[in-house]
Amino acid sequence: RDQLQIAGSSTVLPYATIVAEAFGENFDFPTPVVEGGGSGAGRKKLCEGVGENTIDIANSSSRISQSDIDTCKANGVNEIMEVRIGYDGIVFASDIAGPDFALTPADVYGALAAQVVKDGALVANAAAKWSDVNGALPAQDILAFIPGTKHGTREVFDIKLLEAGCKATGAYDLFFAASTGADEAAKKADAVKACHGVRTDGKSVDIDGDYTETLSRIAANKTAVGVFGLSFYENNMDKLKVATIDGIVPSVETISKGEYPVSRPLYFYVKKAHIGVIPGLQEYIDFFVSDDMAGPGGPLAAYGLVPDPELAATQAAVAAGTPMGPLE
Amino acid sequence: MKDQVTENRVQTDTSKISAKKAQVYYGENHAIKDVDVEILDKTVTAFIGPSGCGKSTFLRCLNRMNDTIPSCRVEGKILLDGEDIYDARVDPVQLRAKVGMVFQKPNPFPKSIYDNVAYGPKIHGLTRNKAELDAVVESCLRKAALWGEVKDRLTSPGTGLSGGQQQRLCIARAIATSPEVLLMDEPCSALDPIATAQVEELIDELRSQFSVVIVTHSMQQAARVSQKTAFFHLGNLVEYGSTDQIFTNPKDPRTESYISGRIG
Amino acid sequence: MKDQVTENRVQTDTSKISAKKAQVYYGENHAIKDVDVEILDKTVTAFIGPSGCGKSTFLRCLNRMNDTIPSCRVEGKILLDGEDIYDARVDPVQLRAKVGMVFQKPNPFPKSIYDNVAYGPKIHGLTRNKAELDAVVESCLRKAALWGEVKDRLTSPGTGLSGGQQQRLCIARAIATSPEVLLMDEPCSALDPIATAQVEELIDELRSQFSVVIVTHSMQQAARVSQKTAFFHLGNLVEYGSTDQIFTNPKDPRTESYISGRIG
Amino acid sequence: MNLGLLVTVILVLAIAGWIIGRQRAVASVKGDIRKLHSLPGYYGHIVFLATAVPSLLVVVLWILVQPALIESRVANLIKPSDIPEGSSQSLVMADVRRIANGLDAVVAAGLPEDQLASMRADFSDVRGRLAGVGVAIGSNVSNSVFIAAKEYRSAIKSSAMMMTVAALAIALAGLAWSLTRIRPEFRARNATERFTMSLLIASSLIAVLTTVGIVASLLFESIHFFSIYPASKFFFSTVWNPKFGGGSDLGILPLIWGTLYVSFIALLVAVPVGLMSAIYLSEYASKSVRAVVKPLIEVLAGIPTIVYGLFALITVGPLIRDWIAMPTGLGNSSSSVMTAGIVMGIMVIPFVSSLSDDIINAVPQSLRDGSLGLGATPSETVRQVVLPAALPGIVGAVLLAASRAIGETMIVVMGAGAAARLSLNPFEAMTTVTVKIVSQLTGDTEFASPETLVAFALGLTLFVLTLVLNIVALVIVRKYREQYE
Amino acid sequence: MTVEASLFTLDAKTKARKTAEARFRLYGVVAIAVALLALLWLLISILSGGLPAFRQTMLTYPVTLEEAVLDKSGTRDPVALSKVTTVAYTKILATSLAAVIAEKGIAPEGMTDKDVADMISQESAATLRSKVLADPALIGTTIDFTALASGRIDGYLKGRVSRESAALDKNVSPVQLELADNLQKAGILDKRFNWGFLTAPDASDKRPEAAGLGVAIIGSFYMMLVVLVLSLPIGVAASIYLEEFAPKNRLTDIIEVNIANLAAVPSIVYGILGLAVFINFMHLPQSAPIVGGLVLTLMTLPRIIIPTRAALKAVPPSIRDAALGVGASKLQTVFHHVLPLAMPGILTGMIIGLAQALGETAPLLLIGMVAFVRDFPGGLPGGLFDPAAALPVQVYNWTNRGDPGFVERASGAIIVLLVFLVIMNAAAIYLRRKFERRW
Ligand SMILES: Nc1ncnc2c1ncn2[C@@H]1O[C@H](COP(=O)(O)OP(=O)(O)OP(=O)(O)O)[C@@H](O)[C@H]1O
Ligand SMILES: Nc1ncnc2c1ncn2[C@@H]1O[C@H](COP(=O)(O)OP(=O)(O)OP(=O)(O)O)[C@@H](O)[C@H]1O
Ligand SMILES: [Mg+2]
Ligand SMILES: [Mg+2]
Repeated sequence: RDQLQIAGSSTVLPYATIVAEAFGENFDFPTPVVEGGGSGAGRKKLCEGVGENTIDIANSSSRISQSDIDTCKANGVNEIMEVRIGYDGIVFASDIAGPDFALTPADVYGALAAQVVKDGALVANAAAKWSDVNGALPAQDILAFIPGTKHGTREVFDIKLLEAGCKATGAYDLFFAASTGADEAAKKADAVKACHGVRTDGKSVDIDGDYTETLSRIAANKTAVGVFGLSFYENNMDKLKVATIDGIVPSVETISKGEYPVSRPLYFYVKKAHIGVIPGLQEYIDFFVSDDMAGPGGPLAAYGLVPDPELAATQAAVAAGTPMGPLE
Repeated sequence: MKDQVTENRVQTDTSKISAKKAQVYYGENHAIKDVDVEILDKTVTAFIGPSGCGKSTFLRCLNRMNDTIPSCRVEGKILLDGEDIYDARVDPVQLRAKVGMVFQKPNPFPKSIYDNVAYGPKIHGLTRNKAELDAVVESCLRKAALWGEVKDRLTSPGTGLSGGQQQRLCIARAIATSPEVLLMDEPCSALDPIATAQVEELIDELRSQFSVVIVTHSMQQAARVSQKTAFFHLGNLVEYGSTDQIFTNPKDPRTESYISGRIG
Repeated sequence: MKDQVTENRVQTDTSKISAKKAQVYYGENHAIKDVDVEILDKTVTAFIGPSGCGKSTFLRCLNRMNDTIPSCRVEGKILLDGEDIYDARVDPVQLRAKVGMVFQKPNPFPKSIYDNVAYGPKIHGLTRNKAELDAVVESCLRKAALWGEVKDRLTSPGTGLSGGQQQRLCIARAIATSPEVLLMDEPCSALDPIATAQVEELIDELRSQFSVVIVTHSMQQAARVSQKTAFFHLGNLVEYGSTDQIFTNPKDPRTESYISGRIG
Repeated sequence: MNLGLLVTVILVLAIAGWIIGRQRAVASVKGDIRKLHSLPGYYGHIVFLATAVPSLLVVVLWILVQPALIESRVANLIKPSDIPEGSSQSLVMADVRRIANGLDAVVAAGLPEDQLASMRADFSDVRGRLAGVGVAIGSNVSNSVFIAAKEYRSAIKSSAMMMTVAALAIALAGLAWSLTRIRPEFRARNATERFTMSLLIASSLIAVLTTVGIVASLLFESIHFFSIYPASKFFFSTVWNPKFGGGSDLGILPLIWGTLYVSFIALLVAVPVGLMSAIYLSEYASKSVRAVVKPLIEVLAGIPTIVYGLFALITVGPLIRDWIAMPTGLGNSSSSVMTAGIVMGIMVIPFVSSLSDDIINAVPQSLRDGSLGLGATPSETVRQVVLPAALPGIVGAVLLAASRAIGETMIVVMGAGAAARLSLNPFEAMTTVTVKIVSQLTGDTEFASPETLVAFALGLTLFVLTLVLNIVALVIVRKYREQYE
Repeated sequence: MTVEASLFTLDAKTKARKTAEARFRLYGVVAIAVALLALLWLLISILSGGLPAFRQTMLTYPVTLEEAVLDKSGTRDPVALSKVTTVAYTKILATSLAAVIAEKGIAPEGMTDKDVADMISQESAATLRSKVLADPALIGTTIDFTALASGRIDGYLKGRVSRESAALDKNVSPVQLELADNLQKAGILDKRFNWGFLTAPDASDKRPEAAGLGVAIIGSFYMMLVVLVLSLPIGVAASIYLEEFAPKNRLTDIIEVNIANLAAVPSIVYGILGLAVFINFMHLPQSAPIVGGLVLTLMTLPRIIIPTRAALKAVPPSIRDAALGVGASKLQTVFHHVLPLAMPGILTGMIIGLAQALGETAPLLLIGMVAFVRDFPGGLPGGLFDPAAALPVQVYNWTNRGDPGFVERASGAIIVLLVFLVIMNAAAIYLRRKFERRW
């Protein structure tokens, strides 16, 4: 085969296609074939072995796990390069014609969690309107479209919003206290798990499809709030109104400065054994992390990728072909 | 039997069905030409004529079964009790309930023997309960001389019967709805002499109440059961008259030669 | 005609088909019981018997058409020219090419009249070219007394014919393959006397080369065309012998009563 | 000789064999084909098959086996020291193959063969040369790899040569042998038919093999799943709540319930509408109406499901919510089982309508005549005579529609939502097994986790479930089938 | 039943039955109406959403290919030329457009250089670059060049973008829209038929205006070719064997149920199977139409076998008897008589089976065909092994993309898919009509 084969996260997919397209245009190599299919499937394919009928790069919206590394090892994929390409911001947005939302993790937790604190005790969440959660919020029925449990975004949502809100409202402590776990760690795990519990009475709706589905759902339910990726929101600013979190408006700038809390790193993983065998692989990864592409002001940032402040280090590692070390 | 026929003749002068200049076309093929005929009530009328002369076609006109053949077109008037059956107001369903039919090729439904016979009474709601229906089925099968052969296998499919049995089943099915006119297209063609005799007896019995039209290739049969006979030839009704007259003293040379060539 | 028959009888003593203790079951139903029969070459054999007695069933055994009925099971031996036709090595296709069949219910292919007749010769490669095929089709249709009626519409579908025409078409189709044995299940049931006579003539003609088995309900027909007659009753072969003997001097009382009850 | 040419030559030989075989057969009986056992064409078929089939089989086998043989031979030329660290034999072989192909291009571009033979990787810039003809190599070429590539190239060439010779020889042998066998009494038809029969049997085996393949490919990972997740919880838990970091509840019951519920509603829409359309088209409509309407309805089956999904999400969902669910107080969600079911029902209408229409049309007219002749109305005829006679086909059509409904994802995702729930209320959101198979399999979760592997267990369970449903359907059809003559 | 009852007046019972009949007929009409209305609704929404995709906004203006930018050395050395990236060409396009604007004096107030540059699609730079690389003699001259306008400008001309929405959108400014108006008046900017939509490959998320279906059409064509060539003969052959020849016993019952069950297997499972068998075991390449075709074939087979068997079953046994009776072999009977009579049902199965195969994405997900592919696959038969996309995949991908420009493209792709379907089925529908008859 002549072209690179890339698979994995659908969050990274748009960035990968932008790079692949530019790569095909400006180099003598064929345009790489970029597949979606999800981070898990991508890493699975990466770890299937070395050889022409396996992929070269796996895109991932979360860090590779030890079990994947083990599978890789078992199949003879010993060296993998980890490349962090930047950050993905995650935003709340509602219909453009609706009221403004200024949320905090505590608000989100109060509106969407299964159990909330009321008068110092845990009760099933009964809030019907946003104003029930926080008087400053609009008196609008709660209806939120959050990513389904298969999405990497959901993990970020769970940790950065629910868990944070859980802690902020004191629910975490109550969960911790109520846990029957044997030791500290088990209790902690129980509490965290309880914090991630989302109400199931239809006010919070899991979306298994992509952001376009969330957008369509908001079009069908004008009062709803949805969770989007920053880049998706930036492409649909005329239809969506973004909510602030802790008073910060999400944007490439606020996220790269670390002001806006909800974001996650994006990666791709390169099968080192294929470098030097599959034509164009080294060139592609160099090109990807070059300032022209992934740097601030590059096309990826223009599309909504939050550039990595440590891009220079990544570039050096990529050029040197440094494989990733063991997971911390 | 013969004397019975003569005896009955007087009462049967009212016309039940009359055709006026009936024409039938299959596409371009002019199958029935200018047929005028009066079929009397309480009479058995026999249609005879060489194969392919249009007997079945004309028979099918009388209860509008021709409607199901797309290429078929009927012109002229056919009156039942003085009413044009091709009138737009006529519901062919009601017509066919009055004018029953036994087809030339036995076509039992792929249902049980019982259901085959019970079908008509059921759709017309002629019986009030299961027992009555059973009785109707039994009496019809008896009349059609089939009861003895099938009484132990009423639930087995009608299509698993022998050719002659199927034919009798179709006769039983047709009389089960007690139509006013019964059209029978060669009802005895696959029957042995004894069964034929039984069916002929049935026909004679039916005549006391209804009008029966029967197509047959057997002159003897026509002579035996019918009071009136119509001879068709190449789509024309050549001669129509009392059976006696047709067989003893035909007016048309074609009738003459057809009858005299009898082998049958 | 009669004398012709007597004249020919001497030459026809070799057995063509012989059945030995043939049994046929439809599921549980024992339709043919212990039938032993020798069907002679160059002879017309008639099967008679009341409707439902097993004539068609036995006929279908002779060329293994019963194979197509899933519930049907044949036991005993049936030999054609001394070879068991139910032997595993026998190719039923070849058998059926030798033993042709006309079914009780006419079943033309939904193809043109020409193709109906030409089908057999085509698949058996009996003709070398179109002209020969045309000739075969014409001669078969002529023999089946159908040519006059259909010569202008050879390309129209065979299913658009009248009942009797379809029956003759099936006869034409069967003789087109020139089988060695021809099985005819009530070939004249839907035919008028003249057509019947023509078909009978055909049967007589065929006899000079082939063996013909014919099922009929008409005693007269059996007497006219056959040299041998077999009488079936309730699945048993009651009596088998020369036609003359069966009709004039039946040995079995059942035969006697069936024949004497003749009406047909 | 390249492959295409070889196949063409064999086919030409076979066709020639057909003609000769036919002629010989005719000649053997001096033109009187009546003396032949079979039609002359069948003798031709036999020669054709004897010529083409064995030789093409050889070609296919050769192509399948050759790479493995050659590679193992060439692989011996590569010393372990030539394999860079972290790489593998197979990757080096990939390079060898690419170089070998590149060399073909170089030769085609004008390099004489002898010069190539003396070319060495350590003295000339092989990579550059190959790049010059448009073949990209990932890194510089070591000499032993280069030698292996040359060896590979010549092995391929000689093997191709041998294959050509062998295939042609077999073709010719088959041709000669079959021609000698032509005698008038040779049962050519039976022989051809035996061949055809074996093709027919082989075809039906494919369906069986597919099943084996499906079960096998699901079984392995399912076992893996059950080894890390308790089967009892999977089958009997009423909670479906996968989590990212483990600790998920993966009970299949709500999913099965959703599947059955959605499919049931879909059939509730599709069967009446489809069957009535079929009946109308075959029994009442004129030929011209039928000719237009039937293909039009079939377009419904060809519209991509994403369109239906959006239709459910944007149009039907809010409509049902605002006009039915909200007024009756049964729910206020725009995605509901009802929405998905209705839209899915529309999608599968053609499965029922077109297939049933064909089967209804095949019921002999004489049956209709029989019923109409008794004074039945057309509708009575249809319901009591035609439909029972057409039952097996109609049930087949309905099953096909149900199968389609069970296997659908997009409409369910957009119409019914993604929430697994056990509820009787059709105006609530639910989801199906298939949706979860797709979403768990393509999600961002780790592959080896129960959250992903559950997809295989779901697939296997669904397989067994539908198998049971199909057996029930078969039994019902057997019981009520009415076989016409 | 009285003899006197007139035919013209219906008795009560017949009247009731007649109303039942009318009702039944009405159900039929309603059913068809429901189906057709649903179809109409869907088609209207597809057409209204997708037809704009067939027109595209273009900018036609003279572009000066400055030697100083494109070939600093002046040697026209291909290697040096190919080092110049699209970034430089983007600049050339922008400066030339700015020059034209300045010359015509149509610059709106507050216009910046970036506004001008963003009018033009990135894709055009790539087009220009390959044009120059193919013909280096162009360097230094001024050529008339047709560039794609950027997605938002295209949206403005199609009514998707308005001044109000532009004010909210960071990707386009109201000034650009005014400029677009001016350019349109000056005859530089106009909408044309969008051949690129049918011939160009897919483009990345940033270039909705350049995305086309070329690769997908070829990929789908290849796959359908494989499906058609394999599934129809195999499906019909299997049906014939099972229905006409196989002994009727437990085993064939199992096979029958099993085939019915295969139709109910979710399509993604066929993807799992294809991945295991064709890619991991047989080592066929990823993302290749051959694998897609094989997977879809396996998926389509039961969907063809079931209707075919039903159609074969529906042929009256008397026809078989007739043929067997004249000495036809079973195979001859089947091929000469039964199969032609079953043809309508078989063709329907094919129409529906292929429709589904053509529109299926899920199984392709696992064999790498739901991918971004820019390079065209080669000609047959080698092209079967090259990476390609497929039409439903393209629809799926585009509907998942952020830029609203892709929504219109996705609908356009659906139109193409339907046209593809109709073309594919036209022959089957025609044949089916020929074979339809009653006996
Ligand atoms: N397919 C079948 N399945 C079950 N029983 C059958 C089947 N065909 C015929 N029979 C039964 O077998 C017996 C013999 O039938 P057969 O058709 O041989 O009679 P036949 O002598 O030809 O009568 P006919 O003169 O009426 O045609 C009958 O009782 C009939 O009901
Ligand atoms: N469906 C049809 N389509 C076209 N022509 C037909 C059709 N049915 C019958 N015919 C033709 O119309 C003529 C009359 O046919 P009909 O069936 O009325 O004859 P018949 O008198 O009943 O003959 P038989 O005694 O053979 O049944 C024949 O020439 C026949 O071929
Ligand atoms: Mg007739
Ligand atoms: Mg019989």
